[in-house]
Amino acid sequence: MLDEIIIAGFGGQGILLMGRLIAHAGMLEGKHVAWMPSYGPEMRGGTANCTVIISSEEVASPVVPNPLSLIAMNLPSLDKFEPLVEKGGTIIVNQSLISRNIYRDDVEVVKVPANDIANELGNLRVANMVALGSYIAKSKSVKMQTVFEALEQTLGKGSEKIIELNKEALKRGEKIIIG
Amino acid sequence: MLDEIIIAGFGGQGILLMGRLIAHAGMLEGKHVAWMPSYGPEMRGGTANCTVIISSEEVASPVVPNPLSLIAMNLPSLDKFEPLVEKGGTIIVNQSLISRNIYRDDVEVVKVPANDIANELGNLRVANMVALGSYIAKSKSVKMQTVFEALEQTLGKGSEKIIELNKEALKRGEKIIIG
Amino acid sequence: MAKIIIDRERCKGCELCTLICPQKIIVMSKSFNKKSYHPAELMNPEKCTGCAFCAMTCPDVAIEVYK
Amino acid sequence: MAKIIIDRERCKGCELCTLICPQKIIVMSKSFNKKSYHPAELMNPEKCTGCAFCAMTCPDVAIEVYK
Amino acid sequence: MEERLLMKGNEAIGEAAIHAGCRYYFGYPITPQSELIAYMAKRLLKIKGATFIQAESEIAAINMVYGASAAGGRVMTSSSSPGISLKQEGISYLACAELPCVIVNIMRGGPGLGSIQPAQGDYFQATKGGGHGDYHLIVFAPSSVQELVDLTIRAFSLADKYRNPAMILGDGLLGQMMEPVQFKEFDEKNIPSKEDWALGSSHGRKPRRIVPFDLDPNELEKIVNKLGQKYQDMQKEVEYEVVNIDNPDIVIVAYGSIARIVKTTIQKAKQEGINIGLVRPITLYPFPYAAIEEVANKVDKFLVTEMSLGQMVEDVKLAVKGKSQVSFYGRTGGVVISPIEILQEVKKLLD
Amino acid sequence: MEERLLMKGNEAIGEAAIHAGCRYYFGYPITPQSELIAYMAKRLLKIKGATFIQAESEIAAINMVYGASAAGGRVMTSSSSPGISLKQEGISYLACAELPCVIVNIMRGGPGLGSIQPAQGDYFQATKGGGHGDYHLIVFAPSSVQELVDLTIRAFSLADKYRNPAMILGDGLLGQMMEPVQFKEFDEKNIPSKEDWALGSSHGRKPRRIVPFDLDPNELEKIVNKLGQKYQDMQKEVEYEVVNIDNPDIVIVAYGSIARIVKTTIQKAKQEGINIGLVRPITLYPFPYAAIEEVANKVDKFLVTEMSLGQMVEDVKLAVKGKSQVSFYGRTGGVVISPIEILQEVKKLLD
Amino acid sequence: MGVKKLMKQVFTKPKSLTDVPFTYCPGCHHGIIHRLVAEAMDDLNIAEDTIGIAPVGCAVFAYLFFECDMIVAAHGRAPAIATGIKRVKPDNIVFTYQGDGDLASIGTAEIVHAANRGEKITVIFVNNAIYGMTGGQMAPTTLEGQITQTSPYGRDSKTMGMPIRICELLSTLNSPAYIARVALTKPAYIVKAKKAIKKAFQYQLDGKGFALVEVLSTCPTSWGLSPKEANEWLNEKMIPYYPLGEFKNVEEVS
Amino acid sequence: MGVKKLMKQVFTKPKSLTDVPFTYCPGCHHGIIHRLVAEAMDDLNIAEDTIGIAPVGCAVFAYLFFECDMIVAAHGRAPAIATGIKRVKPDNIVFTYQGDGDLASIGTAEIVHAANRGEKITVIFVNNAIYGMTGGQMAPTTLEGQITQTSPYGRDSKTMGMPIRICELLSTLNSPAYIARVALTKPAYIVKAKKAIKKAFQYQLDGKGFALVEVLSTCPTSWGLSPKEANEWLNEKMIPYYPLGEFKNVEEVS
Ligand SMILES: Cc1ncc(C[n+]2csc(CCOP(=O)(O)OP(=O)(O)O)c2C)c(N)n1
Ligand SMILES: Cc1ncc(C[n+]2csc(CCOP(=O)(O)OP(=O)(O)O)c2C)c(N)n1
Ligand code: SF4
Ligand code: SF4
Ligand code: SF4
Ligand code: SF4
Ligand code: SF4
Ligand code: SF4
Ligand SMILES: [Mg+2]
Ligand SMILES: [Mg+2]
Repeated sequence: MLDEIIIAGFGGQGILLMGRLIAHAGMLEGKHVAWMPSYGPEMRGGTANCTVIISSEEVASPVVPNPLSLIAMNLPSLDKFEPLVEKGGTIIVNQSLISRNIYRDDVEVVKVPANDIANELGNLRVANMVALGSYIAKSKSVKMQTVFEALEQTLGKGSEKIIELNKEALKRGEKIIIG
Repeated sequence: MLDEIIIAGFGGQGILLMGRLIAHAGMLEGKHVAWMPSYGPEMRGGTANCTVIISSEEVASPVVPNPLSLIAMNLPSLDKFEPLVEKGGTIIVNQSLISRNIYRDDVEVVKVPANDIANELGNLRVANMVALGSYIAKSKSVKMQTVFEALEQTLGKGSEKIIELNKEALKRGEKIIIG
Repeated sequence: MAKIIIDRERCKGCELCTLICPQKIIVMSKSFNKKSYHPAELMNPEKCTGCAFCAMTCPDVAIEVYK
Repeated sequence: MAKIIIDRERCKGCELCTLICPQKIIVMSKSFNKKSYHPAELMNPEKCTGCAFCAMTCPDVAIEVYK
Repeated sequence: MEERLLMKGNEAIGEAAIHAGCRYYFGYPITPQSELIAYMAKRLLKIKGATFIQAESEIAAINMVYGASAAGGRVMTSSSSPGISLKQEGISYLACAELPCVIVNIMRGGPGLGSIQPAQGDYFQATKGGGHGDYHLIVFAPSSVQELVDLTIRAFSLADKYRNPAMILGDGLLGQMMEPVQFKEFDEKNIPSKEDWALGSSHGRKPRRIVPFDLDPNELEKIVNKLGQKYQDMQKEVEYEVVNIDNPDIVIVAYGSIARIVKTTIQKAKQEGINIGLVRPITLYPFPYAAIEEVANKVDKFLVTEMSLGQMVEDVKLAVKGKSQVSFYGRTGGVVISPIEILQEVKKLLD
Repeated sequence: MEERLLMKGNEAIGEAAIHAGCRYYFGYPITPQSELIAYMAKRLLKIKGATFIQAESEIAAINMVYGASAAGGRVMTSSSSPGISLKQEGISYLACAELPCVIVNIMRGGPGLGSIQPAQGDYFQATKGGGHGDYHLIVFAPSSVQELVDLTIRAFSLADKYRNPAMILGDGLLGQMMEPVQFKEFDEKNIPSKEDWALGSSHGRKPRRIVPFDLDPNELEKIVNKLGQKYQDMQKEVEYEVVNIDNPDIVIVAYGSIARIVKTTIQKAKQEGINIGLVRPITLYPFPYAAIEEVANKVDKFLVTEMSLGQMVEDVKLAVKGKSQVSFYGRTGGVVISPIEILQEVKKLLD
Repeated sequence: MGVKKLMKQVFTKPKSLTDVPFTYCPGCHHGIIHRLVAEAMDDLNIAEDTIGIAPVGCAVFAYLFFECDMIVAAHGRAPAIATGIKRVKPDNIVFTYQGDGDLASIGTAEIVHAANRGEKITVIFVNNAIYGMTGGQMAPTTLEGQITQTSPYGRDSKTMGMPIRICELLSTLNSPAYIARVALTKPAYIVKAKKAIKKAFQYQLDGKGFALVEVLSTCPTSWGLSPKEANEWLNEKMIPYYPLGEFKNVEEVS
Repeated sequence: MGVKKLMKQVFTKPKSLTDVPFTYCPGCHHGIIHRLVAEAMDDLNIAEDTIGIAPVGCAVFAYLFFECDMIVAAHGRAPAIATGIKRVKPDNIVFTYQGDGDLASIGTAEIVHAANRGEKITVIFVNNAIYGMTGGQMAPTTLEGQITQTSPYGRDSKTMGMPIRICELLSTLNSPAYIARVALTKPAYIVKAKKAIKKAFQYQLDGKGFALVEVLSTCPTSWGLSPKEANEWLNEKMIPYYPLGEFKNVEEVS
């Protein structure tokens, strides 16, 4: 079992956290994981992205030129990474911000209206969790339950409300896949 | 023809100039020369010294561990360098400031009452030139006339009086040797 | 009569022009520009005095003023 | 009665003590010390007031004062 | 303590330092190591008696380290390439005065302002001495976040053992990435006492002097020779990893983040029937000359891969002594070499 | 102009620079090069349009050089070991921005504050790069006052030719000694125009930018590769002197002031029937690898002598490629090696 | 756009700015300051004779934005570089653009001594009370109690000192010809800032000597505030500690 | 010496000085300053808890002279080193001894920021208007028109600036607790100097904060004057430009 994911979007969209949660959950499940962010001033108004590797073996190179999965949270990110996805890979698209279709026909595409659902939940900030939920459900690289755990450990005591909201969002994303 | 000289004395005694004049004169006579000073804060109240090499061949090492000639202008300098002089070498001693005898019996010794003569000439500062005069006369490594020339070129126009005084002192030093 | 022109693509949606405009006639668009910002838009152009406060304040030199 | 003792070997012959002494009773020796300086010497010890100006001024801490 | 934690490389270094008893940190922000200085601020400002200072410059920081170390503190500073260049005078002083400390360099693209992406262009500076005079740092080249932890702890220990600055030579990739790490039990009692040489109160003993110079060349030579002897002694601390070294077609020598990328290359090559060995120096100073020479007795092709124009390649050649052919493949400017381009290079060489 | 003048090494460098059209000097005092800064003050403050500034620090000085060079000035700075360490960031920037200049290092004993006597402990720093990232200086190692003059003039010319900083690597012995020197006619017309790249007024042309970085690794890599190509091109500028190389019992490799001491050793050895050869690198970067390798094909014993714990010895080993045995003899701390101790070392090796 | 023809353009991008869009965050004052510098260059018609020096900091990209010769400095060293340039090209106009980390921390020695030498350069000093570029660490100008990456519990004046007032400090020197502090949070302030910046260039043109304008600036990103809140914070917190005004104005430097 | 027994010793070498004779030139004030520092240490009985930092400069040998723990700093960096020491050993007394090249030129950033952080250290700043150690080059404090190795035609304020007054400059900062300038050319001055130096240590003992005493000092060697002439020159030229007195004296640092 192995997944190599690139998650990309806009600076404020909580991209890095999405990646951290996958990696954290992977770790909790005893897998080998590595997480690598883009960094530097490009974040300002540009795209932020991160790479996550989950593997049953030790992670050698943490650099992923061609991901198996892509979560594209906005248009510039899709433009940048769509061509790089491995044949047969998966692209999760934030339909709320990306109206265009996917050019690639050799990948699986999942469209998630992440912002719209987040809006429904009353907080735009959890759009990332909606998309993440869909990814988890689709890829099964980690269990949703472990992601919840990772979420709790990351946000910690005193953030119960936010954690609940995030879980809700994750579940809404999951629902898109498993109905 | 070759001489390797160490000149040593007190900070304000004009030690470095003595060496420069020998080197300069050597150059004017078409010889190979090198001059090397001691440097650094040791000069303050300590001993100043310099090394001069005059040679018919290119000067290889400018460092002289064992000089053929030593001009010792004060006691600490004699103490320091006396043991280093080559067998058969020459030591010029400033008798005015050094009352002790020379321990070495394998070198030639010339005693010059440099300060006393300088005092007679009305300027203590030319004690160095007196000793230099004796050295030149003794070693014949350069001609006195060339030293005069070097002196003129070094001190330059406008210093006629000082040049004359220095020449006078050089001659007085010469006289000690050639009588 | 005065008028401002906002460069939709240069605008970064900082809202500073909307705050400074004495006429309160600049508002933020609901739509995104290419860089995913909500750009500012002139509402009620007829009220514009051409005071250029908005342009002076705009950190992205996205506003031109005509009078 | 007062007295100063000058450490002949520490003295560097700077003459500052001779200048500062209100009694003008310090002079420079004609002889050299081991470092080839002419050290300062107390002349007319009976005039010394023990004011210690010389010692305060001496950069080489070469003077002790007794009273 | 043996719990696995998901940590960013930069933060893992910081936690490892504190774990190892480091209570003094002086640094200046620079990408891609700024998380480390922020981490030290967050942690040390909450520990009583500990000190965190954002210095006015890298130069001030290294000199604060000099002072803190002289006073017996377990102390660290960190920066990235241009900032490390500014510390060179101070590093040379630390080495001369035999003051232990840990210096972290999270390398980025150079020269000049360069870029902020990962690179390995500071190998010469770290291993040969970017400062003036004869001295060496103990240089560690971790290649995972766990190694950042383990080698940071070891760096403090060797720095104290030899009274010499030690360097963690990482890069932006290691500093920025997250991996699970574990912290082994650390007994602060293992930190050697500095009471016999550090500055402090002199009640009942003679005053001490820490003097990184002697105007008498013969005296200074004694100091330098003592350093020289120390560098000889240090050779026994050499560490390296070998992979697949029994009968390879070619051996790659690589350190730090690139070494793990080479491991992917090795896996991919195996699928194509190519047998690649790896020697990964874990200490860059001392360098594993003997280990590489031994390999050179059996293998006649070496490839050195670095994120530079080629620096460690000189040490590999020195080790190999003309016995094997040594080739080089590098990328610069912050470009991270991919496993596939290394494989292509290997194929070229085996053709 | 062809008159012989008795000049101190430090002053000779200054006069040579001015002779070569250098009109801008920025420096900071340090022994044993302070006569050079004083000389530049005396001369440049009297030349209209010229600039002499005693900068607030070595760092300010090297950055003033950066600015002056960017504006098209022929510019120099100088210092000694600790001061050169402080310039490392600036040097790396100059190299990245491809700005020509001449940097003089009159080495003294190190590390740390060290001593002020002659030493050669900054070889690695000068030739491998004490600053961060991939770059090289063109490094000259004069061994007489006349060569200080000739190589200073050449340093300016090569710096301009390659748009790269060049270094004069001397030591306290060369800086302080006096020897007769001659100044050959110099035609200022030979100074290449910088109108095509230097900053200034942009009337009628597009604005220019001198930018020592690119946050895009692929772009920065292009810059670094261009530098790499330049270093390849520079190899042809290698200079060295060989003495008595036909059938020697042993070959000594030495540079700078020590090389002239070796010449005395050679004379003394001849008297004892020992035949010593000498290879003296005049450029340390580029290093005469090929020349030394050629000698290694004929001679099986090399001795490297340096006033250090052994630095150039690595380059000699790289050149020799295991074909000959390479030994080292060094003194440090400011101790100048004597001809006789070298001879003794040779005898030991020949036994 | 037909309207353009009929109406007079009363405000547009100055010619001394290139067309490259700024890389700054939304609401960041760096952009306003760039515009004012460019306007000053336009007004004095000096762009073609100007050489600008970009710092390391968010404004490292300034070399892309000004329509004049530009060079990027090592962090903090712009005043030394400006010195080198100005001495080689005394007839050109030379300015540095520096952040508060750059000028008031690592570059302290360089700014003090360039000012003291009276170098005929213009310094635009952007005080945003933080290190923007590197993600929000404490600057020497960070306010007491202000939370940053490296003062996570607020700047503690006991161990980190109080914010440094650069204008006041440099005004103790003899040589500077012009030193002023301005802000940009109100149109009236912007007008004054513009005047100060123009004067700082005019004094160089006139050979009067060293001129520095400190501009109080926002960093919404590192302050964790919206652009609007950032402006308010600047008004309420920064201006009281950093009084606006001219600190030195030597009509004739002897 | 029988007289010794009968009389009271009213002046002798302080205990906090070693027996090593000073390496300074005849008439150089470094020696007086050393003695005053040692006397302050004696008076406060702190030598055994004091750590001193010698600069690079003529006083590099200070480590030989003080009877307390000592360390030699890199040129200009003593305040940073003092910071490191004091933070590790807050109960020790830490002082730096720095020349004007050291403190006011290469070490500008370090002294400004140590002062601004309010480090609880004592700084003895020896202003002799020149670089003594390296043979007499211009210092930031060199007077206008003064001839040095690097201002061979006199310091030209047009291109080299006017001398920097460090006390005045540092007094613009909030944190320093004590800043004073003293001289040694008259017994009365020496008494005041002694008081100031003692206070600068006392304030550290009391935890009040950063204290600096600038001592106007002679360099007969590099000035090319006899010790007597040097004292006169200091009185006539330096004191008018560098006024003596206390510039900052914070009884209680908050
Ligand atoms: C020698 C060196 N040290 C540190 C850095 C990292 N660095 C880049 S910009 C910067 C500070 C930026 O702050 P400021 O000068 O206030 O500018 P701002 O981004 O706030 O406008 C730092 C520390 C560097 N590039 N070089
Ligand atoms: C980095 C560095 N730069 C320069 C020097 C050379 N240097 C030694 S002391 C000194 C200045 C001495 O002047 P000052 O600080 O005024 O002390 P003084 O000797 O006058 O008491 C200099 C420039 C050095 N040792 N290190
Ligand atoms: S010009 Fe004045 S009135 Fe018109 S939109 Fe701008 S701020 Fe408002
Ligand atoms: S001020 Fe400028 S960038 Fe900000 S919202 Fe208005 S037009 Fe857009
Ligand atoms: S104690 Fe006073 S009176 Fe006595 S010698 Fe000294 S200065 Fe003169
Ligand atoms: S002041 Fe001191 S050193 Fe100077 S002459 Fe008097 S006793 Fe000697
Ligand atoms: S980080 Fe701050 S200073 Fe930098 S561009 Fe963004 S808002 Fe402006
Ligand atoms: S050179 Fe000047 S400062 Fe140094 S010891 Fe001599 S007189 Fe004193
Ligand atoms: Mg800032
Ligand atoms: Mg001084």
